[in-house]
Amino acid sequence: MPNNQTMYDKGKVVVGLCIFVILVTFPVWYNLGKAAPAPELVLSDKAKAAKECVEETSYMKAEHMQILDVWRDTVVRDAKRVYVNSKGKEYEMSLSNTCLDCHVEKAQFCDKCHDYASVTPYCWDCHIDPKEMK
Amino acid sequence: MNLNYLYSLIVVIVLFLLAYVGVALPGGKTLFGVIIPYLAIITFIVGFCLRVVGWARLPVPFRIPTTCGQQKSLPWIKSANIDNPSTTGGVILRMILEIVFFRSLFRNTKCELKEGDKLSYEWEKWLWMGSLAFHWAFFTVLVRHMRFFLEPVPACLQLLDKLDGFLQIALPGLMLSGAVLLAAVIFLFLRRLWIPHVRYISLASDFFPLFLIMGIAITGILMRYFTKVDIVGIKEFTMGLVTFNFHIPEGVGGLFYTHLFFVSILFAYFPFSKLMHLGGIFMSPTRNLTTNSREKRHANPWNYPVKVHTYQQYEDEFREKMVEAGLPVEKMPEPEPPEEPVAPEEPEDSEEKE
Amino acid sequence: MKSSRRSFLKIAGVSALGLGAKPIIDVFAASDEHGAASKPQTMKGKQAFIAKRWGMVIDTRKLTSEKDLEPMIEICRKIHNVPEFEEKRHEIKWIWAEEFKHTFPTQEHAFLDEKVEHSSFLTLCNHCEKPACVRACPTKATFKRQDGIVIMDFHRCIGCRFCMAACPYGSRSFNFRDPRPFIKEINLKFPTRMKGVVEKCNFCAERLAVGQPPACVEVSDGAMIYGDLDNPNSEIRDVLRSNFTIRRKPALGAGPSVFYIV
Amino acid sequence: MRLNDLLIPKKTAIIKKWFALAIDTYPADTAKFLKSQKDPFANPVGRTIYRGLEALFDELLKGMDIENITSHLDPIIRIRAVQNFSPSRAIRFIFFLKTAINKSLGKEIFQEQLIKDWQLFESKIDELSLIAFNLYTQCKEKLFELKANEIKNRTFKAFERAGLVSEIPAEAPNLEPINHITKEASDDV
Amino acid sequence: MSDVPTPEELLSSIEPKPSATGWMDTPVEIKKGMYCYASNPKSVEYVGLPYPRQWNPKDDDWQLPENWQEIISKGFRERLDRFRSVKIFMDICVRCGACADKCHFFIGSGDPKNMPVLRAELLRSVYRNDFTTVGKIIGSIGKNFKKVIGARELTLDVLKEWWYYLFQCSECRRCSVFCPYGIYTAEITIFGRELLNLIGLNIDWVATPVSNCYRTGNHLGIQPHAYKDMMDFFTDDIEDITGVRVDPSFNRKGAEILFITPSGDVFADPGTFTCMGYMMLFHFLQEKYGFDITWSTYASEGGNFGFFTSHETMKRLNAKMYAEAKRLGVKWILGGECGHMWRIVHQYMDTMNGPADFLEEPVSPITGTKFENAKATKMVHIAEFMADLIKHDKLDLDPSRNDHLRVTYHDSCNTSRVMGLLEEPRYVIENVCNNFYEMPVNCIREQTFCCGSGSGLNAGENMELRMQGGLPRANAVKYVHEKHDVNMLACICAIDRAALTTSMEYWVPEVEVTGLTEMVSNALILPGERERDMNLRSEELPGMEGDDAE
Repeated sequence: MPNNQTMYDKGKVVVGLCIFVILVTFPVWYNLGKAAPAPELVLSDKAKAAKECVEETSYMKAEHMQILDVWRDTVVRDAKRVYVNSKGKEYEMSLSNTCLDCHVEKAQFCDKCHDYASVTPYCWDCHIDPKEMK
Repeated sequence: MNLNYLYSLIVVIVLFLLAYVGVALPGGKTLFGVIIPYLAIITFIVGFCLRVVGWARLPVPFRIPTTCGQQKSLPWIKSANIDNPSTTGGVILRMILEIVFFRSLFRNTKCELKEGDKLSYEWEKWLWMGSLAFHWAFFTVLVRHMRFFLEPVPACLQLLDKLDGFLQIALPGLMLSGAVLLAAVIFLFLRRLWIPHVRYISLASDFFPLFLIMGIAITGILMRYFTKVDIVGIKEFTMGLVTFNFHIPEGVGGLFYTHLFFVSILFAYFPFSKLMHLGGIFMSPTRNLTTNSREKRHANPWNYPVKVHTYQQYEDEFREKMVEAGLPVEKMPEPEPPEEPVAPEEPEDSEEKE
Repeated sequence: MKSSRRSFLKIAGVSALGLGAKPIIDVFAASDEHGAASKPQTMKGKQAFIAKRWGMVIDTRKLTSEKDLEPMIEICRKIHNVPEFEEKRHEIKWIWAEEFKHTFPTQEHAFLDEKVEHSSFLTLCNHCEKPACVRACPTKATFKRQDGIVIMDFHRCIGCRFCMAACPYGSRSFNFRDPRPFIKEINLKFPTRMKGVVEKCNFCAERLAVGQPPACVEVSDGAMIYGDLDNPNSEIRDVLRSNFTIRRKPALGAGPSVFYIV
Repeated sequence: MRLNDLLIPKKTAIIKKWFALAIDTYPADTAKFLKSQKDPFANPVGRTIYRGLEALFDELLKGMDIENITSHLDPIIRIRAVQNFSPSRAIRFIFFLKTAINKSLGKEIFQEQLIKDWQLFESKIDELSLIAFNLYTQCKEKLFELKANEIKNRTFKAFERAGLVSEIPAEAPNLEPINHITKEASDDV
Repeated sequence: MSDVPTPEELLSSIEPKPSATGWMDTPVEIKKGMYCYASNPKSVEYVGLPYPRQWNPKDDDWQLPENWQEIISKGFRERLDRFRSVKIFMDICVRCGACADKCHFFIGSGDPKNMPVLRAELLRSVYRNDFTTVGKIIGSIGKNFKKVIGARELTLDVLKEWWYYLFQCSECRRCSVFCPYGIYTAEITIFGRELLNLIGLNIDWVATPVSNCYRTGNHLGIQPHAYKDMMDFFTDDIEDITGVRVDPSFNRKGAEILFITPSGDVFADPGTFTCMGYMMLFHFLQEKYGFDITWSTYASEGGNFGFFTSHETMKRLNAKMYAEAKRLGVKWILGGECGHMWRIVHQYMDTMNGPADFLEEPVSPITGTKFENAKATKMVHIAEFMADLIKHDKLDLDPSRNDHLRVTYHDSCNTSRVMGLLEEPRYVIENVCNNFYEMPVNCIREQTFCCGSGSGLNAGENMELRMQGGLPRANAVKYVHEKHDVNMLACICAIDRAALTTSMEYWVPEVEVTGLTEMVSNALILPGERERDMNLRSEELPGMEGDDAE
């Protein structure tokens, strides 16, 4: 009768399972000893002073890409360049000229979260971060 | 009519409500966000290993691989090294093709008689394509989610994201894998429903994982493209899970917890179900053994002696007849003692009849 | 919780309508519950120049030498971040100098005035009435605006170059290389393009929007006139009335909006 | 207006219907497979029946060549004879042609001037069923024959050839003895 | 009109329409012509298998031992602990349905329970109920939930269903080729039959050959002298046909090679002609090259019906082969044309009854070819052996003698899907005849269809079942018969030769069945033979009969 303690093909099975466990628990080892808190945004003075972006902060957090997307479509396709927000305030719809005017530090503002969440928007393939150009 | 899918659908809906309502209760977020995921992943890892070890403890008494091509025999006959692997290398290749590309399903062909009797072969590809799309998409989605669990995010994951989102349509950029996953899982479900003989063999436990994965895909897609969630908050939360530094994010809704709960259920359910085919395919004795059974002895650990009819017994029974027929024997029959005329009588009888 | 549940119901509705629907705009358009008093709106700037059909007249009599063309080309290059490549085949052209025989191939003949034959002409996108490039574009990255400007949405361009094949004037260029390192001085207010994208003259749409004439017109010292072709009282219509003008390859029927006084 | 003029344009529809009805005599979960799988080697039952019905319908339109009918009917009956149907169920599919025609043509065939044609056609179908009945019986007989002969063929025949089963020879044993029991016996004599 | 029942309704009054219920709710109906007779108690008793008794599958009472459930349950557990294959195949099937339409019994019968996946589910459902945690938990909650997870108790009805359908599987493993996990339904069938064997539920066509083989060495129970007689008769026949007298030797000690073939070749037409073929081939080789081979009456059965009832019985029967080789002191063993004999030789023999260290690595004494692929088992297939001879041009062949044959080749399930012996027989056929036509590609090689009668199912009483199972194969033969006028079906399996003969007689009567070696020997020019005007079947050779007149 087969012995319940024996394991056949032990080497292969153990190696296979080790690989499996390491893969599954990989994040634990990878991050071992590192705390990874969410990045803290540094707001420029101008931004701080403005208190609020073109829309509410919570909305901007989730939907800024949507706004930018709508902006670019409206600007390019409809030739409309002015955004009137829900409170009736007007803004020029421009990433370079409006957003970056306040959030002067792309690295401090955009990249921090994007890097953290591993999002790589391709805005900067064409649009220019003034800081970067210096 | 096979209604098994209804049972599974109901279970998944109940699970959904459970999580969706549950997180609103006090302590719900900790329960669904921390405790259940931990329990699930522990169940998954421990359960998976136990199952595999359980299989490994069982002997493979015989070498019974299925041969799907020419054997290795005479040197001038080309052998099928992958479909009939006589070497370990061949077996590894066979397994890779099987695991990564589902070679056996790929083999499906059907032929049709066209215009009278012209034979044409068609490759029956739907099941193969559907399952391949499903598994690869699921795998990609899983790997992509590593961005929530790794900090800094390795470059290879960013590359994968880029490849996956190469269409650059919609915003946030459409990830192909997610769409393919949902499409494939729906295909696999409809297939079970529509093809009568597949419906006939389908159990509730075949539908359950499909619905669950459908739920995971749908909640994920909703979160990414529609309701939007605070990704940074979620990453902080998931990073907390892997660094044991818990952090319940603010303002993350029930949808996220439902997603997480579904995934937890899937992980926890995994080791107890047919999903173990993930581990089992590596262990399948008809695929992972070399076919050189005649060349190399395979040992059976429980091989035990059995009663056999020995040549001695055989000769003892038939000796006279063998001698008579001129067949060689080990021991010539002893001259018949006169008081036992039974045996020689028979031939005499027959002679008399003649 | 409350708001997320509400948004979930909304989402459920949206997804029931079909995941393929233009979800982004829809969500945006319906985003009233985000604590907003009224729906956000978009509009044209108050100073924006508006026309029904923008057009341009180039008075070649005033642009006699190659040197005369340079300011226009240079200013365009500068404000639009047009790169300069050494290799001819990589060249990006928005507004450029062209020989007579290439500018007006149908007008060419053996007895042409030598002066004309060897002088250069200012060429740019014709912002055609019936632009072939727009029809060729599979993603609608190139389109004709309501004001007649044929413009590109660089975000959408997939680099298939069908438009280049379609354009009879060679007004379009493809970025075979990343253009950024080849831009002498970057204008921060205007985006660059990326590798794999087609580009061309946009009639200075970004300037018109803020009430400025196209840059080339501004520096042309009166050699270039622009205006609304649809408005009979406009300056450009005056000029067209009082001068004999020709257009490039009129027989093709594309209907260029750029006219030349020869 | 002849019946054939009505039947010919509807041929495909009638055959499809007929085929569907015939196949529905199989378990529901199998029927779909038999109907949809077009590979004649992966689905000999479905394909054979379909091709057979097609050919039979053509024959009925033409006339009644018994030989042709038999040759087209035989493959179908041969299959159904081994498939554990009761004889009635095995053959009943023939009559489904009436249903199929009714369903495809509806009232049109009850036109007065067609009644004769239709009666004739119906009797052709009846004829067909009788041929099927013959074939079915032949197949069953064949099966029994196979059963009975198999043992004989595979063993007794060989033994018989070897003379190991002694049957009284029909001819006088003037041939050379071919097995050694008789050989020995003849030696003794 | 509407009151008149439709023909379909009328029909269902004679016989109800097949039910549309789920498989668990469809009770088994044991139909005549689909099952084999229960085993003769004497046969069961002779080999010491459990619970010999007279019983009838048609009866309600199968005379089971009182604690049969316990026996099966224990047996199940034991086997789950012994065979990783069984456990894994119980656990990982995802019911994708890829196997469903690959089974010749499903294709031919249309019975959904003949889908391989469902055949396995018959056992799996009980496995889930009795041997998995989930099944036990769900089962304790309520009976109704069981069905949802596909679990059920082992009741008498379930047992009958097992018996009925496990003996409707010919263990051909065509399904296993298409299964993404290689689930081997044959293994499950073998396992299930072992369980049935534990409570004496054997079929006679397995049990009686087993006891016959055990006692006399062949499945018909022919005693050694009669065996010799048969061979003597063949010798005479060969002399009649060729004018050459061959002289096979039996049980001869000191011979170089032992030859073992299925006893069907010695006793059953048309295998007998293949047997004559072997004798002529060996005679030819002996005359020309001094080939030294012996037959054995003790190990006179290559086929092994034990395999169709349990691993243990298989081992007991198989043991004779090595034992005889050892006793006679031969160097290696040559094996004849047989299917499951080769499955056992290839996959089981060395493991069960080896190591055969008393034998030498097989080397062809004529060509010097080392059969490296048979290094451990020391047994060579005759097709490999002949292919090697032909390749080295050692046989004098006149393929034109087979010109009246238009041949197609049936790959036997076992040699193709267990060994991968695909090219050797084709090479041989192409060298001994001039008209060879393949059947369509999804019916040959590893995708070959079973004859429909393998694994002990070639009894007479289940003729309908056999014809159903044989339909897919016959259908492909019919295709080449109609297209290429094929009139001969070659194969290398004794069960094929017997079963396909019957199957052809029913489905494609114009096609006959032959063994490979029969064709070889028909083409083989023996030293000193007279002009041949007959083939081994004593049929006149077309085109050769005129020779006499000249």
